[in-house]
Amino acid sequence: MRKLTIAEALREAIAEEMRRDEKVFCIGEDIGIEGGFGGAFTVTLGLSDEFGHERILDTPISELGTTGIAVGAALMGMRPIADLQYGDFIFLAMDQLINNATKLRYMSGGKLKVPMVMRIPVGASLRGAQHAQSVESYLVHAAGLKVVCPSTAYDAKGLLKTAVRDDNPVMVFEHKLLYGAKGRKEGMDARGEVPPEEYLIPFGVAKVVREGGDVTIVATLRMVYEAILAAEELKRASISVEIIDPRTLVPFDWETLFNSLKKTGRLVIVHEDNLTGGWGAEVAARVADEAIDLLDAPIKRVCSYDTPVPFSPPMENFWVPGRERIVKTVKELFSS
Amino acid sequence: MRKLTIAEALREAIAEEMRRDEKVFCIGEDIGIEGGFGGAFTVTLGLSDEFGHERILDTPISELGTTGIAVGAALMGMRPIADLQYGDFIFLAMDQLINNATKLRYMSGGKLKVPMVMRIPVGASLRGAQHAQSVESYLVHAAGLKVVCPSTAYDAKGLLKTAVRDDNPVMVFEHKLLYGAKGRKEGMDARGEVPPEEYLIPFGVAKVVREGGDVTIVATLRMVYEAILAAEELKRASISVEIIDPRTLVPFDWETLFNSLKKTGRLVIVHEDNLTGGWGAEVAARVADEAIDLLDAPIKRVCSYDTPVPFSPPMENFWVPGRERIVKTVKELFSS
Amino acid sequence: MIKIPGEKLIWMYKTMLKIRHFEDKIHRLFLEGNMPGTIHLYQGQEAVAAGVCANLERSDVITSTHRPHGHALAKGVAIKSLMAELFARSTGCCGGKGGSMHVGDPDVGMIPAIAIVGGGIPVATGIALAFKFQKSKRVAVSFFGDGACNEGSFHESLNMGAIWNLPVIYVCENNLYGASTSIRVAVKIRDLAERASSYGIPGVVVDGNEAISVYQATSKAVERARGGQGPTLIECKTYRRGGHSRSDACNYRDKEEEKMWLTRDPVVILRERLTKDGILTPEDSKQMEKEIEEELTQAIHFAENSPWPKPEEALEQVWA
Amino acid sequence: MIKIPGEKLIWMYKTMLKIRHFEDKIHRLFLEGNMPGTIHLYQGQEAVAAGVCANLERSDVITSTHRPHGHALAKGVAIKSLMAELFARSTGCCGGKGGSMHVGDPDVGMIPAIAIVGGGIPVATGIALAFKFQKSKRVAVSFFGDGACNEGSFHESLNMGAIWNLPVIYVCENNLYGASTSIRVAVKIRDLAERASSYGIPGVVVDGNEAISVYQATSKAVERARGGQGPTLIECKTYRRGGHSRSDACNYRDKEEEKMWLTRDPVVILRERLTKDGILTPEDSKQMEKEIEEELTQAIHFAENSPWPKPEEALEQVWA
Ligand SMILES: Cc1ncc(C[n+]2csc(CCOP(=O)(O)OP(=O)(O)O)c2C)c(N)n1
Ligand SMILES: Cc1ncc(C[n+]2csc(CCOP(=O)(O)OP(=O)(O)O)c2C)c(N)n1
Ligand SMILES: [Mg+2]
Ligand SMILES: [Mg+2]
Repeated sequence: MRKLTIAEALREAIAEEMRRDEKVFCIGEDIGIEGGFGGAFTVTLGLSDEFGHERILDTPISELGTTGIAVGAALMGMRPIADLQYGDFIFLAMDQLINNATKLRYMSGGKLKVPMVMRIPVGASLRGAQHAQSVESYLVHAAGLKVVCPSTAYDAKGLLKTAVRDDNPVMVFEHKLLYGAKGRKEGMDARGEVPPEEYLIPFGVAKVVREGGDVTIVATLRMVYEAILAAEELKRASISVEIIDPRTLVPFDWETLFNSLKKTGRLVIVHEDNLTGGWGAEVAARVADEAIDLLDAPIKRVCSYDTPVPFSPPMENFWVPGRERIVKTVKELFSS
Repeated sequence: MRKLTIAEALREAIAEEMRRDEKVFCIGEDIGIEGGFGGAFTVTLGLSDEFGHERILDTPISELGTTGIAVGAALMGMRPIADLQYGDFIFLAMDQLINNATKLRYMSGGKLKVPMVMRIPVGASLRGAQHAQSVESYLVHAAGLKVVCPSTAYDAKGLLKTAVRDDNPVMVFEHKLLYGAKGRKEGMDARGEVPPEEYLIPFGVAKVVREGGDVTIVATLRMVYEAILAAEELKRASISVEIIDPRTLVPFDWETLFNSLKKTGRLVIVHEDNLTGGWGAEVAARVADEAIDLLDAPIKRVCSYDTPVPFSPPMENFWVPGRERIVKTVKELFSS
Repeated sequence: MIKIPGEKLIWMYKTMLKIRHFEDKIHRLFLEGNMPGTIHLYQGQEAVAAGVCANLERSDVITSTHRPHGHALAKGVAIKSLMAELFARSTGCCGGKGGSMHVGDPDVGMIPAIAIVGGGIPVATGIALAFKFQKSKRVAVSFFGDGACNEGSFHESLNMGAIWNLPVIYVCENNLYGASTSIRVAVKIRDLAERASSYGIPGVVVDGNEAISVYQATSKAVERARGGQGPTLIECKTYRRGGHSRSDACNYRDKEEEKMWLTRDPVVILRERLTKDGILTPEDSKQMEKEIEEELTQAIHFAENSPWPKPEEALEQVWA
Repeated sequence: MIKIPGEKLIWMYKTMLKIRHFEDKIHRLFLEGNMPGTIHLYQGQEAVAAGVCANLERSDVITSTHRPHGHALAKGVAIKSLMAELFARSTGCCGGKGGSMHVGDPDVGMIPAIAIVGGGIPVATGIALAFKFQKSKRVAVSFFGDGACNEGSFHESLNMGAIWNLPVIYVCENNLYGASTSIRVAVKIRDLAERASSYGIPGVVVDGNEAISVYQATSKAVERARGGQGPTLIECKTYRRGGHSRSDACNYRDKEEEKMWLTRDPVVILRERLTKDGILTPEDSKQMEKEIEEELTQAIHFAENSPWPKPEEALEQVWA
């Protein structure tokens, strides 16, 4: 079957949805300029050729305003896909997301809806403290947003299409190092098979990336690949790892997780967002509430440290959770 | 000893610090206008008489700008105390807090510091969805901020003074229903004894509000009072409750919590911020990692629901975690 | 100058009267403890809501602020459902979920009011973008205060409304104060409408206590908007007759200034004008007031006898 | 017109030359894979950094953007420590924590560059507020691009700078594009300096490729600022000689426009002017270039031979 990068898969999802429904449009900085980049990561490259500049709408640099504009357009039945360029800029747009997008339906007594998508690139990639943050956890906490984190081209396409059709605000997180072809980092070939036929992936259905019986690792985005590398290494130490990629953080597929824990009794959560108050805490807390009896060991989290993202490669490498920290953490669970 | 409301205690703390150090100043909307309100909750009322309008600096309605101005002034050695009027407006200011206040020291290789305080009123008080949110958890997740949540007049004064002297950005959360004299809600007399002599309260030292042996409740702000009411009721059911008010969420006093769990083996976390991804998840996750052996029961959280804050009293009352839900949750821990 | 049809003038007058009586009543009910929460009243600014909305169709859409009752009444939100919302009942226009600061009704073209200062301006701009996409002739109107003009959202929105020629009208109700803060200390310019030039759109200043002036300016702006010529910023100079919220005694306002403005009552100004022009008789006005009072009495009765929302309803209507 | 002392002119020229050579070198090193991350280069805009900073004291403070190398060199950040930062070494001006987008050095009056578009404008305003509090004569300067003028932070900051008469200078480097987006589609006005009128402060347009014009305008603005008369917005019309970042080929730029601007090289313009005025000889210039090249070689040597930060240093310098 043909292989696509995540960027290509997302582009295809957008194009298909725009063809299907004329209410769908894209809005963002540098997304459709002739001779430009197609967004910071080429996702919308070429789309204005087919859909024109009205539906691939380039904006000034005004994140708060454009987010509010997306909200307003969605209220009137449009289906905006807003491109945030870098997740770090979400802090400029949060008022419109949290005070309006999540609340206008509620405040209207259920009369309105806000069917908008925001695409949010995250992850450290040697760009320093303000173009590197993983910001999923803030939006997991903001009640009323759905949160999507695809780690493969197949998932990216199917989940983005579902996001566009969802009647609620949906935040789609995309990892910068996963967009392109392979080779940016060891073990991270996010290029994958994508069938030419249309398909959708429902929210709230986790994927068991790898089956195993000794320990469950929950990971998203780039961390799925680090977990796979760790699992290979742990296999050599005779530890069998089950890897779950929840794919959507809101809604979260608790059933798949709890079923896995029934087998393994051990849980390690891995995310690139920083430790304290990250979404891994929520996963741990739910398990410690609803499934604590399944546990044979403490719940571990392998996350980035509670610091800004450092620039220099040795520090960034250390900061981003990786195979070694995962291996070490898992092994500790078996040594005590 | 004389009794003060929290508003009075905070006002006294600000005045003392401003007298002590001329680098301290207040900045915010409606804080010092002649004939005005002294901020939305009277905390700065009258202070411009003593300190003048330059040091009690009224601003236009520009949260992002004023927060950035506070950051800039702090970089040059001033010690701004920014008043946010309502916690809900934090979403406009987050870029300056998270992208600048927490990072400029780091990015400067340790040369700079950002000694600013932000005072942030939170809590539902019948004002509807956009003047009611508890937003502590967002800032707990933002690495590089200290997070303070005083529940009594004594703590409010001592902690705010410490905040002003801290060389880092400190977020001080104040609950709207606790500012005034008693009577706004049953059991909530936040008026308390405050010695006239100067004192400071260090960060990271929890307060055991009530000792008990069967279950540990961790709660902040208004929830401390709900926990006390619940404890009274549970006492009648022969359940002895220990209540811990961490007072600062960052840094967090894990030792006091773990020591309590050694006695009780049971943990219930109560906060008004909504459940998913709230700071309670972090507390649960840490315990499930570092102290899981101390647990005799699942970790429970009693939090507001994952919805916007509803306006109508029956709904708001239901939404805010209160004595009944706490009692019910604790009892469940003993019935299984 | 557009000639305003008689029935429009009467509609404006009646709308202003309705707002005035509504707000006066609410104020009393609030002080008597019948209503939970807080309120921001609109007395003194009636000419703005009425003068603007007289130009709008039901299908046009407005955004509003923490001070939304007047906009709601002028845009046609049913008085009963408005009253019930303030009484926090399930029959309220937001089902009791919104309260005073969030009243609205999408069915008549009012988004629930957005109480974050400036927060409605981008939303209205987005609504206008949808209208442009949909090739409809509808327009969006954003009401906001002088205080909102210093928010980033104002700046970003007006610029985008301008560059895309969106059918949106930005109505700044400059009542000279943002809460206790005088606009004179919040900006260094005389007229907020001057800011339109930063975006390359027309900015006009009108006497916001003169319904007819507001109408005229809006009429032109609506024509521009419907004609695809883009947005207009209209600054209406006006004044709150009362406090910012609840029991504010306005001690921060200059007493001379207050006196001057209070004599310029927009309801009286329009009444005198219409009477002079022979469009309205004192009897007509009396009759209107009577009808309004009756409607209000009924609305209060309706609200007071409406059920409270069930606590668990708090969990509904989050997700579509 | 202020008469500019000869040594200032020479300083400006040398600074511009230094920036040009530095950026050209960096570009090559980057393409050869010697530097991690991304870069935004400053060639073409040298007259702005030099013309502005020639008016500043070491104790004055600037904020900068994602395109900060020129500002850093002009404000006096040591070339070695700048180079080492780009090489991500522990001897870099940010200890390797910042990288290209965050270079700075508080010791010479440069806050680490803020790469959030518009994010430095409020910070500079706050710095100026501190200076006012401290009754010092220092001034703050915020450099930002044309794109930043559409951010809410621009609007809110200029307004507050204005109302409090702060000693801050807002320098907009209008290089006609924000990334790939032409300012012509991002705003509907001709000059961004027009926006100053929204805040009641002076706005001036200068040829940003003419160091002398930039100097003159800044000189006046600094005088105003130090004299307590408040901020100025200076729009410098200029042009990037290269791409927005890394290997951008600028296919979105009109080739005619590009050609026109590329002939207007700010380094050449100043060189010719100074030569004509007899302040500089071709030999002087050659000598300067030689010195700069030597300094650069040394800086690269220094950087390449500097240690990498230890991984665990990532955990330090979060808390004061
Ligand atoms: C973003 C934000 N900041 C502050 C407030 C608190 N607040 C509510 S109304 C108000 C004054 C608004 O002034 P203006 O825009 O002139 O409207 P007016 O009250 O005069 O109608 C303030 C500061 C708010 N609701 N939202
Ligand atoms: C808030 C924010 N939005 C978007 C970006 C991504 N970005 C980086 S540079 C740039 C263009 C900036 O244009 P301008 O302000 O004109 O500066 P120039 O690059 O031309 O120097 C953009 C969109 C960013 N860094 N910050
Ligand atoms: Mg006002
Ligand atoms: Mg530019």
